[in-house]
Amino acid sequence: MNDLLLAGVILGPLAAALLIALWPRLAPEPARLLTLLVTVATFAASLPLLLTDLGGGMTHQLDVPWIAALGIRFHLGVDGISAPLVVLTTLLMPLVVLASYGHVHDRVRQYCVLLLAMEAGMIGVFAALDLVLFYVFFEMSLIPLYLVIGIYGGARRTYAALKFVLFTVAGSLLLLLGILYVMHATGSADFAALRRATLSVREQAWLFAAFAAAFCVKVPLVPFHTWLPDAHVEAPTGGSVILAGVTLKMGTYGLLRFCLPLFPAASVEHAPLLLTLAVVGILYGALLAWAQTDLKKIIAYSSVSHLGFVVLGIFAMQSTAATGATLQMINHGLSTGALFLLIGMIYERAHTRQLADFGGLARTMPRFAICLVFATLSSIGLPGLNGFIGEFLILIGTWRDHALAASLASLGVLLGAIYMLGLVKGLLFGPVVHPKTATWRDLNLREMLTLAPLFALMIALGFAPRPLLKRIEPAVERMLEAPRLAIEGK
Amino acid sequence: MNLVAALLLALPLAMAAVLGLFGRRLHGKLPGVLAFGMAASCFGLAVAAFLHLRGLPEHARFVEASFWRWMDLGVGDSRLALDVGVYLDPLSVTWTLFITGVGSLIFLYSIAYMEHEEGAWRYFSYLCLFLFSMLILVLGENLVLTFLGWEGVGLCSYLLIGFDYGKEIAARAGRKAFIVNRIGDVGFLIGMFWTWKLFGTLGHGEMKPLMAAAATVPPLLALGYFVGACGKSAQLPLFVWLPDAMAGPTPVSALIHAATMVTAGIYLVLRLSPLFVAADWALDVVAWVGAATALFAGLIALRQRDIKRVLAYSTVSQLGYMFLACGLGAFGAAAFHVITHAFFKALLFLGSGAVIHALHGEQDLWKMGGLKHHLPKTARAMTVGAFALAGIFPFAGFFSKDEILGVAFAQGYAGHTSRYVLWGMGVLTAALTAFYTARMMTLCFGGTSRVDPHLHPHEAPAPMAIALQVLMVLSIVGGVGLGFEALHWMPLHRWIDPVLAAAPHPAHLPAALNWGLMALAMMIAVLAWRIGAKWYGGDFAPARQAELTAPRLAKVLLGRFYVDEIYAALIVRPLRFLAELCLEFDRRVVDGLFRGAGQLSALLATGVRLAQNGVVHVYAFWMLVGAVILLTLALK
Amino acid sequence: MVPQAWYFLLSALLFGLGVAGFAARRNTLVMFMSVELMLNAANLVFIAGARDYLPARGSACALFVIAVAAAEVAVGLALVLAIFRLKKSVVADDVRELRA
Amino acid sequence: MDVAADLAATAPLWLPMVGCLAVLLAETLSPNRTGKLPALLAGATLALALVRLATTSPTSRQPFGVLADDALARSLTGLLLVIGLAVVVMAEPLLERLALARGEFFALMLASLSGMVLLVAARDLLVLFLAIELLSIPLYVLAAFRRLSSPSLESGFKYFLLGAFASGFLVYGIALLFSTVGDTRYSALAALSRDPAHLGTVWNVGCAMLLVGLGFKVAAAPFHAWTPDVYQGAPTPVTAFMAAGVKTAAFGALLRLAIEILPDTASLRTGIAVLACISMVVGNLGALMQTNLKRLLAWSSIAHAGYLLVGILAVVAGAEAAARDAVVFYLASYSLTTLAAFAWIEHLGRETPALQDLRALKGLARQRPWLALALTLCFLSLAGVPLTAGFLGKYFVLKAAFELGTALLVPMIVLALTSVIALGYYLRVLATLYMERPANEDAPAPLLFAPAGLALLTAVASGALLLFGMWPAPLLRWLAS
Amino acid sequence: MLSETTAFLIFSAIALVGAVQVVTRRNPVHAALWLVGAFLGVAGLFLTLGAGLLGAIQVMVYAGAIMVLFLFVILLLNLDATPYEGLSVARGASLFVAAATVALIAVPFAQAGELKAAATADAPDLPATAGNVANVLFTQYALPFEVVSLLLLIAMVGAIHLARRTRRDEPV
Repeated sequence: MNDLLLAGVILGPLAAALLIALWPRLAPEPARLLTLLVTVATFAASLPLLLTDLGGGMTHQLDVPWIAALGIRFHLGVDGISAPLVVLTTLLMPLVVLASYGHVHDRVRQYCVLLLAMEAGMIGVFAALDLVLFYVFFEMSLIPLYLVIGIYGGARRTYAALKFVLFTVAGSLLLLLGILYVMHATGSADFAALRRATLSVREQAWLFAAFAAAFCVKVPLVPFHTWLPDAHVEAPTGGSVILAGVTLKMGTYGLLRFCLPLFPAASVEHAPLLLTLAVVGILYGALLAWAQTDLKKIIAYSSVSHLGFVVLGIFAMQSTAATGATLQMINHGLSTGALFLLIGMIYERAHTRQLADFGGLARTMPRFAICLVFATLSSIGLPGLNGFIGEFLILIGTWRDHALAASLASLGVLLGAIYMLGLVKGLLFGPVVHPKTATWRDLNLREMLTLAPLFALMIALGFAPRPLLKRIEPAVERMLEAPRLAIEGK
Repeated sequence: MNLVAALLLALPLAMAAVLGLFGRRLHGKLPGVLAFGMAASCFGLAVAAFLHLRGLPEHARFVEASFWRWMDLGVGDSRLALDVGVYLDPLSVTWTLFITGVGSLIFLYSIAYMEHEEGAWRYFSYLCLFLFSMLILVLGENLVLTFLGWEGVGLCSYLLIGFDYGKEIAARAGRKAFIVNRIGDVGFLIGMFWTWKLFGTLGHGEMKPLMAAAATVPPLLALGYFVGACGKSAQLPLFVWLPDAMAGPTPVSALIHAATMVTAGIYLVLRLSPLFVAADWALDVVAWVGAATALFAGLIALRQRDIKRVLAYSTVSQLGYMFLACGLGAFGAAAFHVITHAFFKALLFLGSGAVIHALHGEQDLWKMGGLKHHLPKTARAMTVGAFALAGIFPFAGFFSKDEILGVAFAQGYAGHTSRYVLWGMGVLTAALTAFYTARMMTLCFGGTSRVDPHLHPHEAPAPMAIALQVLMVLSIVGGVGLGFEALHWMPLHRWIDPVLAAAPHPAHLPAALNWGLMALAMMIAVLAWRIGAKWYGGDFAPARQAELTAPRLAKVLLGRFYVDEIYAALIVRPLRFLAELCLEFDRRVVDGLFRGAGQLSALLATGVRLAQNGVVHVYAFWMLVGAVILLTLALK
Repeated sequence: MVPQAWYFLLSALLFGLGVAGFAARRNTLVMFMSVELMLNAANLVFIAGARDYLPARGSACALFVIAVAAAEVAVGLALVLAIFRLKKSVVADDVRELRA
Repeated sequence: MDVAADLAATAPLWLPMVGCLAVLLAETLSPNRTGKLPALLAGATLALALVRLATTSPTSRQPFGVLADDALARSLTGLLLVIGLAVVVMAEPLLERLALARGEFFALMLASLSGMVLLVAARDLLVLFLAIELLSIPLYVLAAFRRLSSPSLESGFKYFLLGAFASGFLVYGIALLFSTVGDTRYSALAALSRDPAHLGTVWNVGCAMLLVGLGFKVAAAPFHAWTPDVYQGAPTPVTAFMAAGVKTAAFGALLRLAIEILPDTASLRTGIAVLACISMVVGNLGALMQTNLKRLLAWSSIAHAGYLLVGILAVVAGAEAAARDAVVFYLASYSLTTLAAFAWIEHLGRETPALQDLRALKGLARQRPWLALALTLCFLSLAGVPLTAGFLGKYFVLKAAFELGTALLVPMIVLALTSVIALGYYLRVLATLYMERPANEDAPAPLLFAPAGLALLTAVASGALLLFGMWPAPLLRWLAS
Repeated sequence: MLSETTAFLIFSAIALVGAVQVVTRRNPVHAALWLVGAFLGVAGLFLTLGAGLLGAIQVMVYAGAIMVLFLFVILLLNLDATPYEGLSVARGASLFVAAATVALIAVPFAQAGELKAAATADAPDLPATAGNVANVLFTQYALPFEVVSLLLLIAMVGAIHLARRTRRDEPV
């Protein structure tokens, strides 16, 4: 039974992008408003996706041939893992558009087109059930983001954008080779068919390497992370939000969705390596974040650290941990998204991002202060907010079989508090530093509205994550079936 | 009962939200009054809960109320099912009672204390949030909820310490508190992970029989929790944040950093007491750390000039006593001391707050003196608190402290010789306590006035005074009312002991010896007090001279054993250095590698460009090279 | 009969001389001549190679090569003339405006 | 030999020849006053040939005993005719503008085109050689067509000099192969090559020299060095003709050789693999720091030759059917892309290096968004970004190469890694267009050369890149027929 | 009549000496004349191999027409002996590589001896007389023959375009 909802959610923004691009003499502001409406509508339309199959199966499937001669099918579908990520994407988009009112004043239409195209690509990545289609979306989301960073970014934007793309593509071309080999070896690129296929251990090892290379760069896992700080620092607010909120998740999503079920033996074999890298990433990222002075860099490196948790949870091969990891993908999108929005807001006022330039904002911008503290707390995993649930589930699940890794990772929780509170203290407390501090007005209604949905979700997921977990878990469980068999086989 | 429990949690949270969102529009005392009303109602609810529990038979004296399912993952032995709910039993209700009780008084006190502060609404909002967190810590149905409260109180502590935005020191102290606590939290977390692996549950109610049945548990598991407790309850080596936390408003110090939050560590140990008992040598560690902390902090308190810092170190020291009790297996005695300490330490802090209030923020003991003439009521109240702290009969502290020392001696008497050392440390600490308390009281209220002559100290306003009076009464009757071991009058123990683990080494002293020890302790306390009072009572100049030209040990005390400096040198700076090192490494090596790849291709590209020099012969040369390659291959 | 290999070796030498001339000489005209040598070497192979099969076919092929050589020379010399008009040189390496 | 039937089957071959003669005739009758007539004649014959091609279907007959009339030949012929039409559209306005001899130009172009068409159908080594010469000799002249402009002349000169050198190798190789069986027909050679036991070193050497000659034509490294200079100097429509047409024709010939006679020997496999890898590496590295657009495309053309050689390698190694389709599709997508790109460059109007410099295009997207978009599509397609025809080409080739398992893994990995380098410079072009500010902010948008036909060509070609990238079915069907 | 071997030795010596001189003479006129010698040597070899027609064509077209064209151009351009070109590293390398190429081509011949393949000695022995060559040309190579005509024509057109005198008003 073909369900057109997903196709609609992907093609809707694309159609809107075309419309905005082709509409002659469309003024910038109406274009932006249109984009906002379209993204909100897309969000609304994507909500039913959340009602996933409680057995962990794929729903809302659409399976039609696309390029028959090349064996490419247009096969979409979501389960408990991908549906929340799709909705996260559709949720962040309107917020990014809202935020753009503050910092995108030039070439607005083009920005809107790029955002919408990107949205389609990102949703496609999470919804694709055909490997080639996945690859197509994976790359398709890349170029608009490249342009967003490169056109609307900071001083070194060209360099940063290029670095971002080259890193990603270096990985993803290996992925393409891997996909093609899989197609050669199994005769199919369809996810469902591939899960039934068996590849030899040797094949799995190579394919795992190829797939994991692409995803680990995207995550990014240490040592492939150095593109991230540059990209974040130079990206405009919207770009940073999307980058951190959605793009990075493509990596962890890929690991969970493809590496584990398709190459279970190799995944099990290489799990120690990935766990090690994850732990190193958690600690190393945190230490680096601590040593930074640029607000965005702090958050960027914190992403390295946080995504390390996600990878840890995935490769613990334990359902609680992997469920937590999936939830943590959402959480990271919410909290880091909020943090980047906030930093963008302060940057719009101060035109600096150096921590040393700030101080005492709590008195002059109380609303901003509250929001920042809130987002920070979510980010450092304060219980009662979303971040904690994810981290806790990851760690408690990982502990079962990998106590040392989990213990070391727990130190990341501590380091997280150190650098994030350093950021909060530097911005909000202490004496006023910047001479113009008094002229910066507090957050306005639009900005509060931009942040509000994120904060609402942070609380909701902190206190009542179960409706979501209930849907994630069975899907994750399915991804873990094969590796579990591989472990038993060993 | 579910409703009561729900209200207990919902009221403070709702009030926090209301004040946080709309508090800005409420003026004057209104936020404070609202908050106090809420706190008082909570106390009422707590009493109701207490009465309900008391009506139940002893073996079924608990209530589990679940509000909603928080998470439910996995199956079989890896199932992780957690509810958002409360677990009421004598232990949690006891804590609830004194938290809400003492809390209400401090809320009341704050109404006046914060009246003229800017942003009082924010203060009360945080305070309500704190109350909520503390209650969830105590009442939470499972360890994860306890942890939620645990972090929540840490957060509120952080926010309240840094309440004064502009004060750099306050901001730094808040951050320090949070981070040091987080070190402990890591221990707590690891404890939870391990517990779940071992027992498959984290619910208090479900764990109880499992813990009781467990023959042994890994000592490190228990120590994980103990590290958490050390962080929250400021034990060696994680106590450093508490003295700095005094940068916050004084009522906050009273509530959070004396009466309630810092006892969360004790609560955790008590809650998990069967685990500790089963964990082999873990309890010994607890005892020794407790005793050492008590002595250590007592020593530091001798030479502090800031009145709140004296009290802070005294708190650390008293918490050490409580852990000593836990370590000895005298869990009930620990709980007893927690309660009495809550009364008298809150009293002392609030009193000192009144003094500081009267002196417009002056906290330096050297700039006080002779205040009993200006603040007679405060002086009276504080004297009661000081006696209780010093362990002078019949004030509250005497009973609880004596019980702890008695247990230590009894265990030594029963053959565990090392316990005599613990007892000795305890007694020595008691002497030190009496001495520095006397010093503090004398420097503050006795002798001649060294107060800035422009200041005209006056008695605190009514709400503050009422709170002081009530606490004064509690500090007198709170001890004897709850238990006097020598007379076998132990209502608190009867109430709370059934939910705690039995001591691993039960020991009893002959009555005569018990009375003798009691008298000895009393004598030591009184003697130390006398010396202290005499030393600092007369002319201030020689005492001051003595403190300034201190011998080496005293200098070390003044420098607080240089713990902060040691931390800085051993941990903070190396870590910071490591971070910088990582940064350089990341920039040069990791990124350098990738940049190097880029530069390499640029270099190669330059090579290709150089080869493309426009000369036909060079082009032909390359063609020939290609031909040679192909031909060589063809000949193979 | 002279072994076929002798002819082939000779043609290889001629070809090699052509290659060497092309590679070493700068005068464009001499370079052309070297190419002609290479073509001649090929023709020798055509004729010698066809000896045992269908000699007429080899000749036909060689004929085509000669025709093509003529066409090439026509265009090539025209190019040399044009270049000479512009640069006043027939040294191939002097023509290096386009590079890198 | 049924000459009439053969002529009927080879209409797409001789129609351009006839067109060539007609143009020359017209020029002779009315020198320098023919106006648009040559272009119209050229267009008409090409269109006619295309129609003829579309209305007939492949047969198994072998016209004149030396040609093929199969699907491969016909699909490539069609592609070449389209390329020819595009070049006519591109060239006419330029010639008019520069007042160059249009008659000669189109005559030469049609002759060269007929050489290309002949090349893809050739089933005889001698015909192969003649076809290569027929396509090359007019092309030398075309490259130097602006005989008074020094770059153009230099371009033709270098192309000729090195081309003659390469054809020496080619002929020698052909002669060697001829000497093994005494015949030049593929059928005769194939009989031998199917039996590797009889393949002596002479055969191997012959194949190697053939590869040298064809490697030069397809611009594979290390026979590539002429490419950047010649591409840059030649008039842009000619460059487009070279990049699209010669590459298609020469690869068509190579493809047929690989299918019919090249044996699957280790030396040949290694040889092609080495050429492929060197081409990919050198081509992409050469482009990395290039700022002249035409040179950039030249280097990229070298790299693409490397990619295509991977496809040829797959054919040689046995994945014949899939790899053949892959190479043909790749050629189609690459030709389309380069046509679009050179048509775009033609918009820059003047054939001066300064205007072709990337730096002159800073911030063009701001002033000319549509034009910038067209170039963006070209470069994305060249880079092989999904949803463009370029991606599908690369995908197709890799997929075919994987038919042989991991046998060709090394060239494939080189392909992947060099594609990363490639993306580096392709995106630099985008960065220049979109991310940098114009040198003079207030200056009005550059007045670009945009005759209707050229603009239409640019738009259609770059639009087709996107269309075929998403919906390649029609193209695939057409190429397969 | 010379024996075939003697003829081979004589003609090949002429061809080789001519070729060496072409490559080494500094004066292009000399080189061209030596090239005529080399062509004549090769023509002799053609004769030796029984391809008389081709030998004749070689003399007429190559040694005759093509060389005249060369000389014509050389004289037109009034070229003198080019200055000594020196032996640069690059040229040395080129020569080395060229030598390697020769060696690589020559080795198999030296090894192989007779090159006859097993297959397709199908056709009857057709000596390369004019009639037989014409027969091949108009049957198997009919199409190439026609193509060559076009090739020559278009080469002429191209050569004329490139070499014709510049009109004053001709655009660049």
